[in-house]
Amino acid sequence: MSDEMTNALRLAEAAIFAAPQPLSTRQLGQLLPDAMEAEAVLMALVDLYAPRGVNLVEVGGGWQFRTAPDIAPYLRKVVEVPRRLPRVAMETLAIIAYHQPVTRPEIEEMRGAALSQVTLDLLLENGLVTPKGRRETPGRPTLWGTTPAFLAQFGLNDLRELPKREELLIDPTGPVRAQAPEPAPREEDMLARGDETEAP
Amino acid sequence: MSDEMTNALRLAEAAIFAAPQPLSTRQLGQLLPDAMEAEAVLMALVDLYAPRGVNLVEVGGGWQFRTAPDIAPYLRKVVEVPRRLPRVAMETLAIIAYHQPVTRPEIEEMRGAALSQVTLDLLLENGLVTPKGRRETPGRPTLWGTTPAFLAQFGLNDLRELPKREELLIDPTGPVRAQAPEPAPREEDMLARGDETEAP
Amino acid sequence: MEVEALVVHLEGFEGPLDLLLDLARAQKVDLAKISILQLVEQFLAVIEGARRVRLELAADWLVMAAWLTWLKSRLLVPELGEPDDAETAAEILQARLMDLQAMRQAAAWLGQRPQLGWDVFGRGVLEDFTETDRSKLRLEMSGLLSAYLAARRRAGGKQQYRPKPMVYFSVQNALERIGRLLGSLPDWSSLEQFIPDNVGDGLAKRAALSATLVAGLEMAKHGRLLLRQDERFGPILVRSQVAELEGRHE
Repeated sequence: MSDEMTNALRLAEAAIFAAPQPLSTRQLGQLLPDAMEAEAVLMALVDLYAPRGVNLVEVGGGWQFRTAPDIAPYLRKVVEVPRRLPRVAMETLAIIAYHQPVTRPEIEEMRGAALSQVTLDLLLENGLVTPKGRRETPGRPTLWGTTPAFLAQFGLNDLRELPKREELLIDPTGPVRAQAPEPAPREEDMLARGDETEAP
Repeated sequence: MSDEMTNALRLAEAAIFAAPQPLSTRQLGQLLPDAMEAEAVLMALVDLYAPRGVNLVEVGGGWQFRTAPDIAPYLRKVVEVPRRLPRVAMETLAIIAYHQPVTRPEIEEMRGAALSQVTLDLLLENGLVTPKGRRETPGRPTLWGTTPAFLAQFGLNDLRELPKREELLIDPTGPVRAQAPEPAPREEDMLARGDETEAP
Repeated sequence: MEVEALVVHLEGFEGPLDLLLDLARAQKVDLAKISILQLVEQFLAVIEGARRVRLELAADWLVMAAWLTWLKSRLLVPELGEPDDAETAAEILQARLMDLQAMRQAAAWLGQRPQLGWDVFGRGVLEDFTETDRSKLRLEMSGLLSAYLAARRRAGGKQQYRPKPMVYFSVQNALERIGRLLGSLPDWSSLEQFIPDNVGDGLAKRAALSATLVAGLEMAKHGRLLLRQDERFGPILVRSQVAELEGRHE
């Protein structure tokens, strides 16, 4: 490896380590000497850290170091872990993520049940949702949307990384496979993922 | 390197990375498989990270990752947090802007409060106001006016770009008129009305 | 015992739509192909079972049950109403179930991702390389203008206009005065005579006149005096009721 690359890697890893938020490729580019391409440095860094206990991942529109997922059980002894979000909160969060900006009555209509203050508070406390102005209709209801912390929390780079609604509708419990009009490869992916997660 | 050592290093680096406080050798020892000596793992990790942009260092009775000292200067970032002028200074500045050239007693009269030297000094230090000669009256009081820096601060090309006083909904004569002791015309009005309606 | 279990079961659901979705999924077919009729019957059976044990079922469950009963009747006997109605309603129900199903899948998808703070961890300690530069000023036009307004208003506010309190001859005063003077007037006398001389002119005088008139009317109502006006806009005359009675006796 060239000295230039070694230095660029050192600088990049230090910058990403030190940044309180994910560091974007552009921000990194500004730190690096002109000749170095941020993209190439990042790819090298990802490879370098892939086998290690700390990995470099792309989240929330930037790059951040995260502990390797397989180590989590051991780390929970050292790091305090908050309680997982209950199902109601996860469903509400999904509705907000997919339908934002969305009002509380709209969320309630989609879930067919009232949204408790506890649930909303929980999402707010975790910084996952935030008010996004008001709808200019009578009563001017508050509109809700997800935050950058939501992306960071779930390791998403972008809201577009959420699976499409059509992909979600494929019900792994039903004989849908043959009927779905989706292009085959993606469907297979989704089904595979769906099968893993669908724990009734 | 043995698989066992590789895993111990992964676990140790993840734990030190994620821990909110420096991780002590003893804490690390509790995380590692019995056979592994924490001391040895730490030394290996120190060596591993020594040439990198992030180093493992012993601080406050434990171990922590820190940005390599030679890289820190590149990461230093200056954040400008502009000050705001105190309310009193803002009011004084506004009065000077609208009424220049104006004497200190006039400012005090318009604000309805004494003007402290501290406030005037603050405006002078920031180059927002400047003396503009003296008024040729007894005592020859200094006249104050705004500077080009004042215009630049507010993005004005010209003092005439300030909104007109009349547009600001101040009625400068308002309080004075209200001060008049006898609302005579109004009383006449009432009497006239009384005449029409009062039919004994 | 079995019915008790059913109630507990019902409370495990997040509202009627949640139960409906669960029932629909139990049909083991694509949500788009479920039998709405079968679904409705199952739902109503569950609600009926729950009601047998406990009447106080939450309102939204009963509203849903009522709506589904209507839907069932239309689906069974479409010629009763406009068949389109029932079809549309069934489609809406289906669409809502599919929406909820999609969102549930989305929640599951999110839930299985490694979550920050649970499954993966960020750096526990942050180094701060930022330095704060407070040498610059932040000034905004809005601040300048509001400061100007505040200063001018305050200066103006120090010379606030306060009207002189006006003390008028009140009805209470008039009642007292008429009561006191009435005995000394044996015959009809003008009401205006009861107005004190010192009330002043203009508004005060008129206020006193009104107060005296009101007091006079009040006292006449209680039978303490008589009022008389011989012609329109003529003077109002007063006489004590006692004087009147005595006059009659004479």
